[in-house]
Amino acid sequence: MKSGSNLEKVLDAGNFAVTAEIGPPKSASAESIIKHAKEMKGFADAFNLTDNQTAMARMSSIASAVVLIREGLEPVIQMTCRDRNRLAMQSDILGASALGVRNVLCISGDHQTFGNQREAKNVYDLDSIQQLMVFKRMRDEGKVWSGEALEVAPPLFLGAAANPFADPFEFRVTRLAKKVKAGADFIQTQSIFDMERFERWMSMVRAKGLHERVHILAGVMPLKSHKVALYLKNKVSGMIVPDGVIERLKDAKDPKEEGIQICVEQIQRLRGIEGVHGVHIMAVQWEEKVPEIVRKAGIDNRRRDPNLKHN
Amino acid sequence: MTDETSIGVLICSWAGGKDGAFDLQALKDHAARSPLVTFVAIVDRICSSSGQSEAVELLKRHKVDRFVVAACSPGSKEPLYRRISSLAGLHPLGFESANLREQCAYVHDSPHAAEKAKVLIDMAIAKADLWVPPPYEDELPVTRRAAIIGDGLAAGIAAYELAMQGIDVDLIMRSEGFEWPADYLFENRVAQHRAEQTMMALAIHPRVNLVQAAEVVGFDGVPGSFGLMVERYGDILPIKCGAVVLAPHLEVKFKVLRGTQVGALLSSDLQDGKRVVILPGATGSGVGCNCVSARAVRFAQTVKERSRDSQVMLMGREMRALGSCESIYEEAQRQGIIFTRIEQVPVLEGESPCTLKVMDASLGELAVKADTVVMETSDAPQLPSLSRLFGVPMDQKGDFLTLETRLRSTETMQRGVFACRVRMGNMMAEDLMLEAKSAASFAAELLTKGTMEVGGAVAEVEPEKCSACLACVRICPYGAPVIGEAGKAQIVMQKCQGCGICVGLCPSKAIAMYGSSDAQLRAQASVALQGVR
Amino acid sequence: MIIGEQKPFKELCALLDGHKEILVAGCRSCVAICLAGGEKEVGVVAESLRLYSDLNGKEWRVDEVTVERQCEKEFVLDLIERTKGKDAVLSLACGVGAQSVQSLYPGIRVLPGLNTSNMGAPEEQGVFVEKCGGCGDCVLHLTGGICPIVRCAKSLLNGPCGGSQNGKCEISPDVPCAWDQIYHSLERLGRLDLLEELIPPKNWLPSRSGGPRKIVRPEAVLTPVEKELRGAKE
Amino acid sequence: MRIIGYICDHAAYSAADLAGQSGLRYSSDVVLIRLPCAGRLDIIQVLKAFRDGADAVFVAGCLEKNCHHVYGNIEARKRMEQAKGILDAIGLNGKRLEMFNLASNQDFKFKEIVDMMVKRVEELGRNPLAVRA
Repeated sequence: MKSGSNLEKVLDAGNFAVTAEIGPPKSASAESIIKHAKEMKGFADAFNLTDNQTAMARMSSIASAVVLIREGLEPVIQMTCRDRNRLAMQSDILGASALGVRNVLCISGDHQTFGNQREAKNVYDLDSIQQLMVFKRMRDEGKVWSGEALEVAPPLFLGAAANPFADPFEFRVTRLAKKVKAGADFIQTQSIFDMERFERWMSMVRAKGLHERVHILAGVMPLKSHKVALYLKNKVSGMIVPDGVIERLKDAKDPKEEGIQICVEQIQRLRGIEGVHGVHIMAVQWEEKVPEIVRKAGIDNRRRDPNLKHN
Repeated sequence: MTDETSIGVLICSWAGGKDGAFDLQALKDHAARSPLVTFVAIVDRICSSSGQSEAVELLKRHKVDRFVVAACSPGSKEPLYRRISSLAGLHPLGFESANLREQCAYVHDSPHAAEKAKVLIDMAIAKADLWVPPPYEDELPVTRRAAIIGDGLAAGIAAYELAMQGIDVDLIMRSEGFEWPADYLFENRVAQHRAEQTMMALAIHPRVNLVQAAEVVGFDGVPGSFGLMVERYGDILPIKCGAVVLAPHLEVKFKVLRGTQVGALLSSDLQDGKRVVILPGATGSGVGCNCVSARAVRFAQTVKERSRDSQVMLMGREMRALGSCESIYEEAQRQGIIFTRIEQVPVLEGESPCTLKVMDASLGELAVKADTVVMETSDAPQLPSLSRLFGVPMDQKGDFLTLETRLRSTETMQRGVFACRVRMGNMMAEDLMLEAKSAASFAAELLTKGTMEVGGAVAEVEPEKCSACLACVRICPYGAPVIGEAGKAQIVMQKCQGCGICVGLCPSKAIAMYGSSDAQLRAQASVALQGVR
Repeated sequence: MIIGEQKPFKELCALLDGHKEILVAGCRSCVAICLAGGEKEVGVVAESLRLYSDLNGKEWRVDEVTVERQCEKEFVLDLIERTKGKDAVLSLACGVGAQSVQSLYPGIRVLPGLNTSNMGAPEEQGVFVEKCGGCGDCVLHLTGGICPIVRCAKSLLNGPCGGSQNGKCEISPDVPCAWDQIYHSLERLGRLDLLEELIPPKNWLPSRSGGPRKIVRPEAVLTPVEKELRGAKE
Repeated sequence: MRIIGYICDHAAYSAADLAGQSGLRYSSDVVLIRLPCAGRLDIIQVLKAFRDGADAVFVAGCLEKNCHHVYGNIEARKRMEQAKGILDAIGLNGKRLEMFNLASNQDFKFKEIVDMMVKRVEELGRNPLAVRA
């Protein structure tokens, strides 16, 4: 056991894990986090707290994580390479660890020009792979990157992102392998809509045996309308939304209902793919729907059967 | 006044037009008041022979080193003024003009015209004052030899034309032997006969040197004395010449897209493949929808003649049959060949038999069934490499881009390099021959004189100011600027055509221009605006 | 070479407000080539300023000059005569040039007429693209000859982020993804294996993290004895 | 009023000549300066003309894709567009500067251009520098 986190336990036990995303508020009040925590408690094994998502200043992911811990939920803090240099990253990890945070997702972060403060200077002292290397050394060797010893090493369960929908496609599995080599224990993927491409990617992952070295949680996102789908397709780089999905939402009587239904079907299909050890639900500004999705997808049973490997 | 300049002003008696829009005497007095001017004279019709003599006489007598001609538009008169200048012992370009007729007398009412005339004459004086003698050589020797590059009719005709004008020609061909390429289509049988005779005569013409199985691999030198490197059986052969004519061969083929092979179409009765559609080719390799050529009509006729019960259809956006081609077209219609005017590139569906989805100009969308689909294709394989080597750009059709705008259709941006365009007109042999003759006559114009004019209104780099930024090299349409051995730009005078684009562009203001220097343009504007502020 | 661009004309006017005797100083080096501060641009700016001054009663007296390289003391010292009586020099050189003018003429305000942007190359006539970040620790041998430090918007060293799509960067469809280019370059070179290696955190010390960088070539520096024998005045 | 017309030595000059030969009348306030090609002109010349008090400046070259010097007219147009921007920034209306393309037989169009520039100065008023004198 590397960190002893709930997520790690669930995954190591071979259960199908569920993580869900919570966007910290643009607010000095933790009210909305507490509200989401109460709604979603028991419907996921751990909850991601985004780090200045889409490059907009929000409540810090570590502070939000602490709020969540107080509510009895397990957090996964996300940490971008955009906003911190290696010193800040390491000190924040030590602090977060002291406050009880065990799961960290290492990511590059959206470029600052997407946000509401385009003029900001980015950092990118490290990239997300180097970030993993640094955290792994802290945990396994009890040292900061330069080699100086830590009194107490942080017990961490290290996560990384993977985007099977970005280019060059052939390189995407190589990049996953690098992340695994750098120290990733689990992977949360970009939202999957193009199931066919994801399956192609998974087969390449399996061919390299990576599915046995890292827990892959497949990302899903419920869509509220075909307009959202079109936006993701056309405006968000590294997203592929098939026309079939857009059509379904467009033709639906109740597009929101349809969006949930599509998401549920996706989860069910993903569950059948070898090497997928769980799902990561990104219900952006729609967190209240997570329990419904989990229930409908039939993965709400938090009691685990130890004989099933990632069912 | 610039040191040691002395300006004479010659006012033509007709400068104000026949009716005299202004008082020439007053104008003369005005000009004479300029401290820059040595003398002013009114010359009776300066372009007449007596006027010319008088002008020469005056210039000599007053020992001026430059002069201003205030007369009608200099447009066509400049050669005359050059002569006057030379005869007076001055630099042939040592004059400036004031266009008092077209830009003043003819366009303004008289009191205004008189005032304007003064301004124009002052402007010319100011410009003349700043005139700097340009490098100028009007008798630069030219290598009296032409190189013609290409196989086939155009190259042959160009070579023959030049040889007949007494010019030695190197005809540089890719092919091994010298054979009459059979695939030319003539409108006119007499022309065909003559062309055949020409090509035969060419092979034994004493002035024509055939360089066969050869590839041009290098090109350098300056207009009037080029050097070619020709590779032949692994050896490099240098060839010197004063002019180059590019005349690559255009290969025209009929390519089968569906069904029976071309050979079978033309040789025997069609068994299957009775419904034949002939399409025009597009630029590049795909199917096009442009002009149906006379050649395609001929091809259709041959198919029809071989197999009377076949259905032959020609498709294209335009049915263009120029000159006597009109008769071919009519003949083909009589034979029952169908012409379909299409608006868009047809879509082929299925194999033989296939369906062509076409947009008929009058009937709208049509589905035409065909057993055989043939496309006319043309390719000039040598053209792109010649384009690169000689710096003659290609147009969108893949043809040479020439200076057509100057009514000199086979002149190129490279002075001394002439090009026969291969995709002209109806692609009939006569069109090609016209191109070849045109190129040959331009080359002959340069070579028979034996000398060429160089310099004058050219651009020149001041090396100490040059940043070697390459802006001039990249912008010049004529390839005149190069980075010289000293690492600074220099302008090859023989190539410079005096447009001044580089002068206006140079970020270091390192390029000066004779005849239109910054100072001269500035002075003209200043005079024109005198007293306005 | 160094790429820069002129500040907007209105900004130049605002910079010069309150000054009277102005020298617009250009440079024949990089900024001439990137069409920002060569003699022609100096002429355009100077003439524009004169026109602006005349129209707005500013009474500026605008002189113009262009030197070989504004970053070199010897060339800047040639301006001694031209700077006499001036109260502002509008430098159309890069930031290096403007600073060297200021250091040699401490009594005159040197105003930057350009925004110095980057180290790059002309891609075609009139198009200049950043190519090198001057990070002081070159990795081009690992990246197929394409610099990820400046050509990747996130300076990533271990491959493209999830925003790379169709060869374009997530920040704009006009920006090529450097890592996509690197991938294809290494593919052509048959060295995709290089992408499998983990590149550890970069040493930024030779970059800006070490304060102003200084490179000393001992064999080129004059020794104290040489200086004494040359009678060099420093 | 004073308007400077920089005209290329090819189509534009011929069109101006033809206008003369056709007896088309235009304002004597317009003064033409001959250029080897419109592409010869640079912005500095234009700015200096305005500083000397020109009320308007126009440039005329050959028709696009029909330039005697291949693309000198296009180069000129780009530069004049830049110059218009500078004039606007200076506070002298960029409309005082125009670039035209002419064919050598367009004598009437030449007159139209000249008349249009005269009318434009009438609308915009004179160059403030000229009025002050």
